[in-house]
Amino acid sequence: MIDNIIHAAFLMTTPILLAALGGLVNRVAGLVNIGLDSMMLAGALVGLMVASQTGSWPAALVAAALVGGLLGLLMSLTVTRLQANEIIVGLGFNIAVAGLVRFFLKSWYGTSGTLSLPDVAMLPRIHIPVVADIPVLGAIFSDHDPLTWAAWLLVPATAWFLARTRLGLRLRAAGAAPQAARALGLNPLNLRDASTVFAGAMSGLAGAYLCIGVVGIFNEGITAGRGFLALAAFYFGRNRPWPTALGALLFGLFDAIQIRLQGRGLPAELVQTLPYVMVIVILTLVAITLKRARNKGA
Amino acid sequence: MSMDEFQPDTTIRLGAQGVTRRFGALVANDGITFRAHRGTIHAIVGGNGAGKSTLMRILQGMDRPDEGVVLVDGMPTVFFGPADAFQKGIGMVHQEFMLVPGLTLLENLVLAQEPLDGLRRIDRRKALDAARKLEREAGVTLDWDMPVDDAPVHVRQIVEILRLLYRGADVLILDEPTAVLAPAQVQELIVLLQKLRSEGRTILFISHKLDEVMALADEITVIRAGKVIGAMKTAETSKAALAEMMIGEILSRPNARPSAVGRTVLELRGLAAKDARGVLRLKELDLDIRAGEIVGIAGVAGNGQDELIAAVTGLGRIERGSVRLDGEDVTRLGLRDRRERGLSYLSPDRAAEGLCLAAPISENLIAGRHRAAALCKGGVLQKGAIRRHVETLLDRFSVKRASSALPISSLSGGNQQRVAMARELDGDPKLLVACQPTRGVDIRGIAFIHQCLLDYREAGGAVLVISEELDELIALSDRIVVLYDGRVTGEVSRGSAKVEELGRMMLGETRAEIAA
Amino acid sequence: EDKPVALIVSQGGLGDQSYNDLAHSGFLRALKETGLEGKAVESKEVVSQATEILRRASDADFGLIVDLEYAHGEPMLEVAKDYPDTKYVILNQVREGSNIASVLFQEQEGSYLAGTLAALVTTDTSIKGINDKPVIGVIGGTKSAGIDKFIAGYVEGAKAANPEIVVKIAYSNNFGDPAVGLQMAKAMIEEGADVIYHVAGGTGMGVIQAAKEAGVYAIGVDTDQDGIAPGNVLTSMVKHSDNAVETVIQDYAADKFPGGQTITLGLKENGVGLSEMKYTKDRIPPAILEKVEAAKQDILSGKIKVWNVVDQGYPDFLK
Amino acid sequence: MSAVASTARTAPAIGWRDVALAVAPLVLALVVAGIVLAVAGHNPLEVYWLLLKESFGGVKRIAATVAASTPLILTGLATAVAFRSGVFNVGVEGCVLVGGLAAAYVGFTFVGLPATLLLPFALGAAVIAGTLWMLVPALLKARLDVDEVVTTLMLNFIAVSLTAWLVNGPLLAPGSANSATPMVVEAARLPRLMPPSTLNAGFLIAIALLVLYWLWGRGTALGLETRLAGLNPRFAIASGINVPMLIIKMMLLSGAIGGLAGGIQALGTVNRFVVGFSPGYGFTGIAVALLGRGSAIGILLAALLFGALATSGATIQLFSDVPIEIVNILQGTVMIFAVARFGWLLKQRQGGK
Ligand SMILES: Nc1ncnc2c1ncn2[C@@H]1O[C@H](COP(=O)(O)OP(=O)(O)OP(=O)(O)O)[C@@H](O)[C@H]1O
Ligand SMILES: Nc1ncnc2c1ncn2[C@@H]1O[C@H](COP(=O)(O)OP(=O)(O)OP(=O)(O)O)[C@@H](O)[C@H]1O
Ligand SMILES: [Mg+2]
Ligand SMILES: [Mg+2]
Repeated sequence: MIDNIIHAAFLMTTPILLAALGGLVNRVAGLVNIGLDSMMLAGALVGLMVASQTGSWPAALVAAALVGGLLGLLMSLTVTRLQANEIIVGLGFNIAVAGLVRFFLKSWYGTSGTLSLPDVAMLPRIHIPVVADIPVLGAIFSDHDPLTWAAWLLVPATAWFLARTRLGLRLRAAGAAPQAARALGLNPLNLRDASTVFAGAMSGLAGAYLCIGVVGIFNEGITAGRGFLALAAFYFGRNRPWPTALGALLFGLFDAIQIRLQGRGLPAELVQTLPYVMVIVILTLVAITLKRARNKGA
Repeated sequence: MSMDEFQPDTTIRLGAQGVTRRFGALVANDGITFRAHRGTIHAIVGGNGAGKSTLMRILQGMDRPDEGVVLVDGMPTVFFGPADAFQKGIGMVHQEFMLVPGLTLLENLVLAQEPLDGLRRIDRRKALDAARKLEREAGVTLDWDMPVDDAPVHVRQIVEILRLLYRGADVLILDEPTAVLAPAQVQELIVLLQKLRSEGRTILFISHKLDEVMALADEITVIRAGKVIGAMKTAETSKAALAEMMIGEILSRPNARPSAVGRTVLELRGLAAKDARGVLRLKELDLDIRAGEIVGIAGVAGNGQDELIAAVTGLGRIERGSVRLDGEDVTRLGLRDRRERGLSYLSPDRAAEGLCLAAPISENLIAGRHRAAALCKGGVLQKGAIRRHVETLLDRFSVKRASSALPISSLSGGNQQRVAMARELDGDPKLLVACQPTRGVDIRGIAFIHQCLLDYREAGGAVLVISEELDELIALSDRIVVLYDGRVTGEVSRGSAKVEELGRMMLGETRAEIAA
Repeated sequence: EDKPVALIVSQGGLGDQSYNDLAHSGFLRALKETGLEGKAVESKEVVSQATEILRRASDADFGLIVDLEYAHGEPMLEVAKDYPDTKYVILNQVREGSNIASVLFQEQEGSYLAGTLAALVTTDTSIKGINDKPVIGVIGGTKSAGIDKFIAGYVEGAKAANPEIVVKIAYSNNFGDPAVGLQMAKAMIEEGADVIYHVAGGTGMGVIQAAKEAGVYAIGVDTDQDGIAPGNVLTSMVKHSDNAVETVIQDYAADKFPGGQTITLGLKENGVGLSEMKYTKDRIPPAILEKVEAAKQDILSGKIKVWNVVDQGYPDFLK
Repeated sequence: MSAVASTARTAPAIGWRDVALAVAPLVLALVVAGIVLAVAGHNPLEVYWLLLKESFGGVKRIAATVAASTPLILTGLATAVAFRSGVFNVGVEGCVLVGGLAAAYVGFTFVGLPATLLLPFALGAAVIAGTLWMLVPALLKARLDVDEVVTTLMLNFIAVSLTAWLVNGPLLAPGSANSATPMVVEAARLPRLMPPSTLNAGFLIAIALLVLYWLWGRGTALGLETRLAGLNPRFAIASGINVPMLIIKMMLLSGAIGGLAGGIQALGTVNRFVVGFSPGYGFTGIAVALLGRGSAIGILLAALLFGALATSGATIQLFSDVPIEIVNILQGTVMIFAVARFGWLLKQRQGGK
């Protein structure tokens, strides 16, 4: 039971985590990305198509990342170059891309809503012999797909990237003080664009994960607002990778739990709110402890 | 003049040829021509809004002229952005700080030219070595891992300068670098700049403080209202002459007529307070201010001034002690309630706290007092009354403006400060806490603001002045209280105060020790 | 009649892999057969724009308006009065009016059979992938009487076949999220369920996927979904709303519009029922199939009256 | 957050050049969507003409458009009020839901009361519900500085499930196949302005609020304080404005208006609460507020724009083969480009600032 919950939790976390890390970098560089959902959706569709066409999941992931990144670039340019408000542009992308995807499905495959293709190459599961049999550890480490591993490895990687690398430093500068960055001869706008492309690529992967990591089919509703959960996650983490990952994991974990709590007396609808309630509760507790600490400090 | 008649003069490291820059109707730079020779310190002086910063931004490639060209090594040059200017060895320390918050000093130092190691990571060791080397050259020592946000202003100042050296700039443009520094720190900076000059670097130096200019500069260019009024060698001119050129008139020194001191308005007892990071900065401070007197606080930044301000205004929490305002205990009250009881507060940080730059001049002027019966009935603002009130105030404080409906960011520094002052003196408060009242303000502005404070005192007001300008404190204060390490280490009354003596007290010596 | 026909698609729109798509396919078929003009209308605001859309269609003189949106019941009453010459069709509810035809489905009857089959199968370990635990599951797209109508029938049928049966019930809260469907099915499979019925449109695709991965059985809904994962979809509870739409349009074209009448589509009318189980029939012991057939006969003969949540509210076994 | 800053600013006086700059983006949006249309084999001009006819061609259509924009005016307003004080409230959607349910509940429960009592009572219930829904995030933001974006976003999801549960259990209309409350009684329905159109008195309420907002923004002490707090909280505090209290007030007000939007929708248009009650009015409201640059007139125009797209988007399907997704693409592109600025096209360099 507990093992299953843990394993499921990680499964549900991966897409949110991927998108959240992208959005985090994006925000650090000074752009709040509400359009993650649209990039996820595009990534999901393209991922599935390529996975079925080529029969190779790496190719699918690359394609998904590319299309996501492309959307990211378009979005970024409208924000940085046309000085459009990032929030509306994000909302607009969510609507427009959803429309485009439906349009594409109809005109290309003549189907609407759902697309299931033959011999889709699904993500393999990495089975770790000995560990797999250890109770909790097994569930945590064994039988996950490469993308889940990648997502979690990307957490420290992102932290390291932002803290230690040249680009990371410059992204932070572009976000925190564009004028200063400019005065030093950097180009904040280009940096911002780069970060949005990254966010797009990550969201694209997140989408692909839903399609070829979880189920072998595409549905126009497959992102189910996970882009917004990702947004919540990096706001929750206040732009720090580990807390952000924790936020994403909260969603995944409590989603896994709520699924199993259903049909145990409590009304399904109320059980479904568990992840969202928990996020608020935890944020509040954190804030209270912080305040306590501060009041002691000064 | 056209290009073909133009023969490059390579002794000119950096200069401008007929540079004009317009902002809408306003001509900030109007055909400016000047030359800074290699290995010299060249001062640019002029009133607020004369166009100094605009010109400098152009010289550093941050901005492009509408007409005219920049001269580099005598050659007409067009910059494509600051990176370009850095390429040609030109760097600038801007008037408003240009450090990135959230980054450490070290990160700020190497930003945009980070040393990389094999793994293409930023090589912390190389960076630190470079930093240490620069430290030695500059004769300072810094905690490089400190986040910028925690660093005191003079440290930030130095980091900005070192950053230019790190980038290999041999032309340093410094826009009002001393505006935010305490006397001791100004001295350090002057020494540093002279050292850099001796190494053959060229320095463009902007300041409203003519003493510094006279002490430091080899040549001086005076700008007024965007035009060059004159250029001369320092030796050939004098403070008075400069002042007259800058503002086109001779100022009468503000004079403090003796005034009757009345009841105690502010009474601080056993005050102790911590700073944001929980360090005890203010230790057992007692202080009284009576009606009709100006008390100045002298001290090197970081000796408890900020905490004192926070404690008196109620913006910060205190550990121990009590605050009485006009006899009433207000220790437990916040700024809001204290303002209602006659407190008035002129913030040291004009841009971030003292004014709301995006809001219209008029709203900045009435903010906080907008609920006063005269201006607001039943929650509804009385437009007519407000307009009249605003215009009268603006005229009384002779604020130069296109319209009081424009955002206050459209005013020059000096004019902005006048607005802030006007608001705080409006509705005759009992106590005015004036912090750095003339920071970044030109001599005309300074004279005006000082006069305002003295008039207010004569009218029976009580003033607490916190300033890093000793001259200012001496000119204004009936008593100067020296703050050192969170305690009062000395007090000097009007007339008997001398700059060097104060300077030593600020470093912890008591009067007795100095006398001995 | 030769005036054009309008089909108003309900919330969730086309592509829901169930209700809307099915009706739409019937709509298109009918247009081809009758040669009538016709348009389908989708809108995110279909609920709030109910009367506006209905009136616009009536004004633009469409002769027949087939409305799939449940919330359009009352608005249709209001509009239909003002346009006596226009014909209206509403589904899943009965609305009075000489120019309104109501179509009711007895999904509970088909679901009852699905439940019976599932309950009988789940303990028969002779069938590949089946454990001896008397545990089955059902996943609804959303918690609503319309969905619980299916679920109640399923549970009732299961209990009738095996009083000991445990039926796991869960709701995905989303008709288009296969990922969640898969997770929910997995959770049930962990707890021993080896037959899982889905009433969740696109989300159900995930349920079928899970059954395929775990080598157990899913039960499809609305259309014959047996082919989606041959051998892992035990059967499908087919609901011929496409036929329903098709027939009313044909009747309308032939001037035989059943105005004021209520068309009921249950087992008897062959409006609902189980698929022919192309890929699984031969795995199931004949005894079981006979029992299911028997239950069907009892329903047809009226011996069994299956509980209808919409009319009768929630039964005790669902509370 | 930049979005807040950009809207917190009061709209400057509008000149002709601004108008040109404001129209350019819309044109671009139409061009982009036009390309998609052309690819899809539709004649863009015909489609646009049809859209125009279906949204503004004739009294009935205009009424429909205005009716559709009523909830958007209110949600836009609700969002703008919060933005003014520097709070990025994305939780209006939730308020719409709880408000709508509250109004519907009163509307079908207290059937005895006369319209003069029942209507205000029902609307009042909606307002209160919306206000209370914002209470938690407001307090968390003002007292503990908990990020409002997360809390309000989460509350949206919670509101969806909570209302779904209520209308499916306790408040379910007997004999109903999908989660819906009973219809509200006649007495509880907002009078229609031009029957048979669903355009109802709610629109007048929305306009009235819009006017109040306009006056409030420029003419009242609270409006001034809100704007200053939104532009520069430190300054506001130093000037003796009680910013935390202000934030609470504004978030509650935002919630109240959001709730009212739901109430008006429930009592004026849908006449009940039903799952799928709001097609995301709250989120469109964000776009409306930002697109309208937080100004009263701007909000009105933006709401009308989206209202028009919503109505005509649905009905053009009756007269063309343009599918809904094309309409969505159009909506999206309009949103995206409508906020684009083309100032940089007419070479206009900002100096140091
Ligand atoms: N950003 C701006 N936009 C529009 N007008 C401006 C802007 N900045 C300044 N002005 C106007 O240009 C005029 C010149 O300003 P300037 O700073 O030269 O005044 P000043 O004489 O220097 O005053 P002070 O010495 O007190 O600073 C002022 O009236 C000011 O209102
Ligand atoms: N980006 C801008 N837009 C509009 N006006 C500007 C801009 N930058 C500067 N100005 C105006 O141009 C004039 C010159 O400004 P500048 O900052 O160069 O003056 P300054 O000599 O540096 O004054 P100070 O001594 O206060 O720094 C001022 O009136 C200023 O307000
Ligand atoms: Mg200036
Ligand atoms: Mg300047």
